[in-house]
Amino acid sequence: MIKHEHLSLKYMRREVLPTAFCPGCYNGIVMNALFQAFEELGIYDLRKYVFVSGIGCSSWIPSPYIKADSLHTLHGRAIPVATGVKLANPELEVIVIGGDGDLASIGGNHLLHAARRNMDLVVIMINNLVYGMTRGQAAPTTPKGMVTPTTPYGNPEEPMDVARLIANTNANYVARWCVSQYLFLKNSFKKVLGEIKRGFRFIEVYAPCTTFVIRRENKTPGQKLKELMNTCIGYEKWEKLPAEERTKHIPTGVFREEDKPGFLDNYKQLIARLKR
Amino acid sequence: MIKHEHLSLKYMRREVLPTAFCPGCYNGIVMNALFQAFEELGIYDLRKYVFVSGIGCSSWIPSPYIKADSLHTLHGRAIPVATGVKLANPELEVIVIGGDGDLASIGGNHLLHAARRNMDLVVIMINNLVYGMTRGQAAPTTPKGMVTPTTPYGNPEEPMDVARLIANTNANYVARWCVSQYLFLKNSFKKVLGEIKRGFRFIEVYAPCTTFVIRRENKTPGQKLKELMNTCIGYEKWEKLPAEERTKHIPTGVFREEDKPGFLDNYKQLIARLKR
Amino acid sequence: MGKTYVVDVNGLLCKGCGICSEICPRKALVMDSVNPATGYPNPKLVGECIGCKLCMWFCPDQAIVVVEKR
Amino acid sequence: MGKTYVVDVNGLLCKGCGICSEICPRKALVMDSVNPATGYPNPKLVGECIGCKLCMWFCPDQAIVVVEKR
Amino acid sequence: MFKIAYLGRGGQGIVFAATLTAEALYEKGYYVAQLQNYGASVRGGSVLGYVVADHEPIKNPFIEEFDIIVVLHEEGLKRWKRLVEKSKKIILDKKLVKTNIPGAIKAPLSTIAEKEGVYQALNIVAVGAVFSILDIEGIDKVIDKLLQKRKNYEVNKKAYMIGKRSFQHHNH
Amino acid sequence: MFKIAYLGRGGQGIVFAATLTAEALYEKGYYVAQLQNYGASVRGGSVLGYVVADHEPIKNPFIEEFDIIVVLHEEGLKRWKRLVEKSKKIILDKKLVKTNIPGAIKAPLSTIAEKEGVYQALNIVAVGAVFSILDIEGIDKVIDKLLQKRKNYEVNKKAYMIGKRSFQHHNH
Amino acid sequence: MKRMFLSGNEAVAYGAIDAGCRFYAGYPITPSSEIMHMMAKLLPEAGGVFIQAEDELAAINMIIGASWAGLKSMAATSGPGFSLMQEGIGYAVMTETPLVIVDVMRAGPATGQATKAAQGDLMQTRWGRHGDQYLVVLAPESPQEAYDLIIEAFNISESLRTPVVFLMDEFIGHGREVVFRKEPGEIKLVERRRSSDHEPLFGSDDPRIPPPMPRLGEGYYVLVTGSTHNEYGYRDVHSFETHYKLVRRLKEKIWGNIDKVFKYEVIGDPGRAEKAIVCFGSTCRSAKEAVMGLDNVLLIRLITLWPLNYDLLRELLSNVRLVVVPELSLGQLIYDVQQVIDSGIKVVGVNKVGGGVPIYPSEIKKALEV
Amino acid sequence: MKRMFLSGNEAVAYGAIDAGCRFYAGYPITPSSEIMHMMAKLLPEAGGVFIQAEDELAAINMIIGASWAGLKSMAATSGPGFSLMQEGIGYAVMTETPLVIVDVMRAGPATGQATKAAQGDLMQTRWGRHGDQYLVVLAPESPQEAYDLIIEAFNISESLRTPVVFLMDEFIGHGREVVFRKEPGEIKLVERRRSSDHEPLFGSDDPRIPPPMPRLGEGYYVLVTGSTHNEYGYRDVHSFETHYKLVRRLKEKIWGNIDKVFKYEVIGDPGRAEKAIVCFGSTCRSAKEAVMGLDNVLLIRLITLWPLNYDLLRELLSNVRLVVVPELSLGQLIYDVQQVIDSGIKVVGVNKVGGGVPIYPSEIKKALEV
Ligand SMILES: Cc1ncc(C[n+]2csc(CCOP(=O)(O)OP(=O)(O)O)c2C)c(N)n1
Ligand SMILES: Cc1ncc(C[n+]2csc(CCOP(=O)(O)OP(=O)(O)O)c2C)c(N)n1
Ligand code: SF4
Ligand code: SF4
Ligand code: SF4
Ligand code: SF4
Ligand code: SF4
Ligand code: SF4
Ligand SMILES: [Mg+2]
Ligand SMILES: [Mg+2]
Repeated sequence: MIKHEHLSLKYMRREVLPTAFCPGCYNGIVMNALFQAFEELGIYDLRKYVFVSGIGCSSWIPSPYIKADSLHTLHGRAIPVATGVKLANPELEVIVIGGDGDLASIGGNHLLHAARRNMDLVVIMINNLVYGMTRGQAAPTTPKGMVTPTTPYGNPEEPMDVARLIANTNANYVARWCVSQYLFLKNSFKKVLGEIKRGFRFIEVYAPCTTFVIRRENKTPGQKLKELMNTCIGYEKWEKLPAEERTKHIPTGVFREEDKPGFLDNYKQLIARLKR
Repeated sequence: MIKHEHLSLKYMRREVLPTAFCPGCYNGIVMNALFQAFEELGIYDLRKYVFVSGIGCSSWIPSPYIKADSLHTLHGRAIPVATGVKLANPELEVIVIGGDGDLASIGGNHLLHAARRNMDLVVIMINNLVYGMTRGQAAPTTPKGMVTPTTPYGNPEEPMDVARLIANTNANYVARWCVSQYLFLKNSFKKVLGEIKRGFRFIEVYAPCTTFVIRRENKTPGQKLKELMNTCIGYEKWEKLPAEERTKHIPTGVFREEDKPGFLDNYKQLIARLKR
Repeated sequence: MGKTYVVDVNGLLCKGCGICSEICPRKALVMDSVNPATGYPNPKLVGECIGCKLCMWFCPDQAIVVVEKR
Repeated sequence: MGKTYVVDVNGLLCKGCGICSEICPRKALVMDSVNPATGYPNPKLVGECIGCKLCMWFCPDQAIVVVEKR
Repeated sequence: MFKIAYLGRGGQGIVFAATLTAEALYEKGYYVAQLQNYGASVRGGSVLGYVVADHEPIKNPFIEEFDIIVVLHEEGLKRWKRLVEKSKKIILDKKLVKTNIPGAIKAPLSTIAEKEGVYQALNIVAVGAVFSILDIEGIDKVIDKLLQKRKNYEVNKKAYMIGKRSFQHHNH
Repeated sequence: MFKIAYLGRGGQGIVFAATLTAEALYEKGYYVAQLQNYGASVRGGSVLGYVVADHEPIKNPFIEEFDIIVVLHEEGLKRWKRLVEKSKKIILDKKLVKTNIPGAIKAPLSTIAEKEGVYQALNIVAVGAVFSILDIEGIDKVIDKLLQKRKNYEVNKKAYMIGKRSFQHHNH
Repeated sequence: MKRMFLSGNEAVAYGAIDAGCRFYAGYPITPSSEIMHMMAKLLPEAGGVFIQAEDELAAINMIIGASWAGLKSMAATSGPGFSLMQEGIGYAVMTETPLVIVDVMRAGPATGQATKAAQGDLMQTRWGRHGDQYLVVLAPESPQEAYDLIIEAFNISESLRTPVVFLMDEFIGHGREVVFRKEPGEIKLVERRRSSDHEPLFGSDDPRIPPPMPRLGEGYYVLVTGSTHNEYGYRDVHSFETHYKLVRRLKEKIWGNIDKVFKYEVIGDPGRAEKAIVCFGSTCRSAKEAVMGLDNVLLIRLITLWPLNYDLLRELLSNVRLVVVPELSLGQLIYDVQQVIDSGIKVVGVNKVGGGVPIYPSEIKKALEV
Repeated sequence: MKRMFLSGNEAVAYGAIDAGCRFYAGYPITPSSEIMHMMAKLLPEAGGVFIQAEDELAAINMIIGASWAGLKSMAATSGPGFSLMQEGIGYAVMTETPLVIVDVMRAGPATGQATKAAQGDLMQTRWGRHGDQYLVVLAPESPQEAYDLIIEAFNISESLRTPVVFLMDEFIGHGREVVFRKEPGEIKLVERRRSSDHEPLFGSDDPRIPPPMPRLGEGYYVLVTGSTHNEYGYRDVHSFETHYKLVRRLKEKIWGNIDKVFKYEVIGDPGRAEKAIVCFGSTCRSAKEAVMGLDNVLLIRLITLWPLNYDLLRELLSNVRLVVVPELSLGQLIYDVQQVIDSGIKVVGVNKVGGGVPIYPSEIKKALEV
């Protein structure tokens, strides 16, 4: 007997639930935070929101689960498609949701250039530390030394700190939160959906893959979640840690926050000159 | 009557000279600095050096002008090809030379990931502010507002500070010099060829295109060169300038310098474990 | 203060991941036996719920709802 | 210090860009008339060269060499 | 020639059941072909895994009829009903498969597995069930060897034995 | 029908010579086709630009013989010798083209241009030369109008006039 | 009608604007860049949007997004960029996204000769992408036709909800000719069918009728995916039925409308001709000169290169004993000719590529003399 | 010989190692990833190098670099990644770089059904790139043949200095079977011809003999370019002669060696057969079962899909009145069959794709009954 309903469900296509995500996959938690942000902003219908995603587990969040227009595009190409949508109809709020592989590996160039252009998009990157959909291979975010199917002797590569790289571009807003920092995450969503409404807004969510990261550590998703509550700390605090302690913690927080004109503002300004 | 010869010529394929570059193109100056670095290091033959380039005017420097093995690859793909060469034969010193469009626009993702991996390559990016080869369209380095064939109403995009972006990754060495800073540039080349011999070493050369930037400003390449001698200043000095003055100057210098293990060292270490 | 809560579980959405029961600060939820409709176990409220909603936020399958009893 | 220099120009490499003559701190180089072999003018030493080698470094076509006279 | 299939849902380890069956037969010297049809990785959807084994090299692994098929979840049956119906011996998990098929055996594999605390290894129970029918000389030893190479040996071993026994009870 | 070609080296403005010719004829009401064959942009290599003009629409712009071809650089001739030789009237710059072609006119276009200080507009000198042969009613006015729209009007105008005159001197 | 003097590239840009194109994303590449330059200029004047992408992967995907947002969209490129766009084009086929992609061909393979005309991308326009997929390929022969046909390309893309590849060569792209530009009233424009509430967006009973397409933001909760999907857009990556139904329909949408999209020109009398020329693009202009005055030669100029009406071609060629196929490549269209003729008939390719040299009428004439 | 139980993907990895492959760059994609996983494991043991690339563009270009540095190199992918690799493959053709690219086909277009077998990339293997270019395409029918044939693929790539595309489908890639792995002594390995001092590296008098290829660093001052080049590697982006000579040679290098590279299997008697099946890949295994006991049916299994010996095919099929072409696609090989048969002969495609369902023998049998 279901008497009450989860607040998220009104934003979801119920007919396709439960989701195809693994039991305990953190993607669903990110959805909760996002939907709660919408609810707290008083936005109950997403018909003016367009969600764009690439290929990967996290890319399935909008397609088909979010009840809104959604474009489930090619692997790595969500940002250019989203750019096309936004430029063609600036009335729409365009939100990209994707994985670390999708947005930072194969799609890294688009991420970089959209951030440089301060393109008017919200981008949510779920960093689960691996390629989940293709069964847990190393991603550019995989910690050095980690064993995965493509790094059987340990990962030789240094991982990418995506949020801090993007913070070093022209983007308006850049933050990172662990999935365990639910309230911060939700508030970050509120910030980019309700306050800073232009330019490039990037939120990285640190959310290790239940099946291919957490299970390999012989942990349950619940245990890991509790662990993350200690692992994830504010970056100011993190920076004060001794080097060795740093590697054991994830620095989180808002790395950049501005409200300068986005690409569309700049473009319109040039065109306006033409009309005069 | 030619009695004496330019030091650069011994490193060049004479049979194809003069180069196909426009009169006054700064690409030739970068070559001089590079060759002088080799000469000062006592390296007179480049048979153990492999040069890899993409497509663009600057990509023609090694192909065919440098007398060494050279791979003139596809637009944007010099870094992956160079990576393949280096990994397959670590004895070779592999040097990438390319344009801002080639390395930072279409090739931006490879640049980013090679830097993250601290891949054992030297990358020389000639930033001429435009796409020279295709007749002067905007590049990601083109100043905001500049008029080019693809930005007839002025460029709406913020340019990318490539050196400083890469300095924010895992690269061993990152510097930027104006072509006018000949001695600094030459010394930077000496540093990455003679001293720091591993990891990712990136040198950006600021060298506006004579035909599609300088001539559009109604200047001669000689005038512009003299102007650059004032425009280009050390970044510490630049940072102290008032905001408005900053836009008129180019911050140059060494942004990052380390000698930590490169990708190959890390890879070999993991494999060594396997052999034990 | 003195509020009491009900915890509703939607057995058709729950995938038995156990996050809710592990995250509950009061250890008020335990995993029940397999739900034949889905093949997964569901959580069951066995202790006192303080309405912190952690289980609800962190349930990845929107399967659990915490409501104040009126 | 009493040193004198010769400036050799390779007319077949020179593209007449004028960089050398503009960069020369002594204004010792001027552009000559068109070289029929190439269609470009070449620089010619008309003043006193102090051997700074700026022209040589900055000649993009490796067309100019500065040598100490012995 | 043996033609054995396992059918269920993503996450149930259907492919592993087929793998274990195939590898055991391979170890016994058979020519073996193992194929599977699954959805997006571990995430739900129907999964079919099957094995063809013979003393001769397998000419064509694409077969339309199985000797034995074990169905562990309704989800698989929904999709592969036609294929299931063509099979000679059909075993349906009593609890997890609703649909009935004439002539099929309903076996309480999952119920016993849960009761015995090896629910996670329901797939191995199914393998046990299959080999209780096939009864190949020395197969248990091979299976044991294969399971030893993997994680959770104890649970899997128990599950296999349960499969071998529990099914025999219900084998009509 | 007119078939006019300019041939030279990258950087000489060959394509612009053809463009100016074509646009002038277009303005005079002709159907015009203008094609070019050039290397990598402004950077050396041979460049061929040609124009076909007629009172009828141009059926096929791919022609093998020109009425007039002006060759401004050896580099172009090296590559297009066969094509040049087929042309009816061949004008070679006396100084910049070494190779001789039987029947060709050697004209000191570049020498005069340099002397007159319009060496940079040698291409326009060539256009002048062509129109001194073609002699189309009112073409000078059209050319003037077109040149006014561009940079360096003074130099270009002078170059055009030099071409018109200088060539007449040497027109045998 | 306005008389203009335009290169084929410029004509394409004007034609696109006149066809209602309001979004362009591109990356410079010789010999197509002038299309981009022109669009950069014209679009803002026409109220449209132009963006220079970071590469061709971005360009093709940007126009896909813009098309879903409701604008007619285009990208132009040349061989290397076209190769990079293949995955995106396949996505557009799968999602039934109307777009026009212009490929101005230069001599390949690889970087080849960037400023020299060629026709070597023909087969790639059809088969460059993975998986089974079908779209429409059009090829003009001149700047004037480039202008007229690009309008048609947009119309087809809108009416069939499909990407259309517009295939030109450098001769057309850079060749300048007199072009008559139409006035707004003189142009028949086709717009994609908008959605009604009840029709599914990814299925139709008659595969020849493409489903309607709403603009994003209209409240349809559109589900667009490049994965296999049912008629409502729901992903179904498991079932045979959904996949087969979808791909069959996508193929039939193109081939079933062959009567509408297959355009060609015939010169000569198929009944009397003993010889034939089959050609496309700028090469046909030399071919036309070659057949002038020859009444035993049939000239078939293909304007639509895909889908190809093989039956019609077979019929047209049924009486000839020699077919000449001039191509600025080593021979690709020749495969189509071989498809439709029987073994007795001689097929001769006139193949020439590189250096920016066209195939001259004399060369085609010579081949006809076999 | 070592008896193993391997999937086709694993067999490819073992075969590659045994063929001397010492460099792999790749990006994960279903259903090819296991090749990558296996190479990641095996290569370091064999003294080779493995790298996970940031995308498929990087992967293909990395193996090009490694090949020039002297290592036999490979990348594996599936449709979407294969589409992204096209430009790089064209570059490899142009620069005559030996490599092997494995494409494990899944159902397309676009993302399609990632875990389901298909054969829809056939035409793309031939024509996926811009410009005129030719390479070799091989397709095994089983894991055992995957193992044996990948060795052959490396040998061909080395002997012809060409990229070879190795085309499998998911059934072979994921299907596990008993595979006999050869011992080192049992394998005939071909190595690229090394340079002598006088031979040019990009030209040869006999186009069928590929020029020699030095390793980088050997002092040859190698000039490699994807632009048009003369036999010494100097770029020449202007002249017709250089371009035409180059592309003709590159084509002839492949087609002129058709006797060496064209592999096929015939079951039945071409003289007596009234009907024929033409097939490739895993589909042939059902076809073989279908023709068992039918002595009026000829089965032609194409192992080499490009270059295709059309003459041989024409001859083999010259007496039949019906040709059945089973394909896990809407029909691509069928174009080849149509190429070689005359209009009177009936060609029937058995086309089925999606859902991971194979074409069963019964379905082929039914088609033969027409
Ligand atoms: C061009 C291309 N290459 C590779 C793939 C295979 N692929 C699908 S999802 C994926 C990685 C997904 O990882 P990520 O983006 O991190 O998402 P996650 O599944 O981890 O949420 C890959 C490599 C593809 N679909 N397309
Ligand atoms: C895939 C692809 N896209 C586009 C081009 C066309 N193209 C050639 S060079 C170039 C830009 C060159 O700019 P840059 O790299 O900055 O070099 P520069 O000429 O300025 O030195 C472009 C866009 C190409 N060759 N390949
Ligand atoms: S594989 Fe990982 S990311 Fe993907 S659904 Fe499963 S737990 Fe989530
Ligand atoms: S276009 Fe610019 S970069 Fe290219 S050769 Fe000329 S001056 Fe140099
Ligand atoms: S967290 Fe949700 S899905 Fe997981 S066990 Fe609890 S109710 Fe079920
Ligand atoms: S609301 Fe808090 S206390 Fe109550 S069951 Fe959920 S987690 Fe436990
Ligand atoms: S060396 Fe110095 S002083 Fe002498 S000519 Fe050159 S620039 Fe002038
Ligand atoms: S700088 Fe060099 S090329 Fe330029 S004018 Fe002087 S000598 Fe000639
Ligand atoms: Mg991920
Ligand atoms: Mg540049």
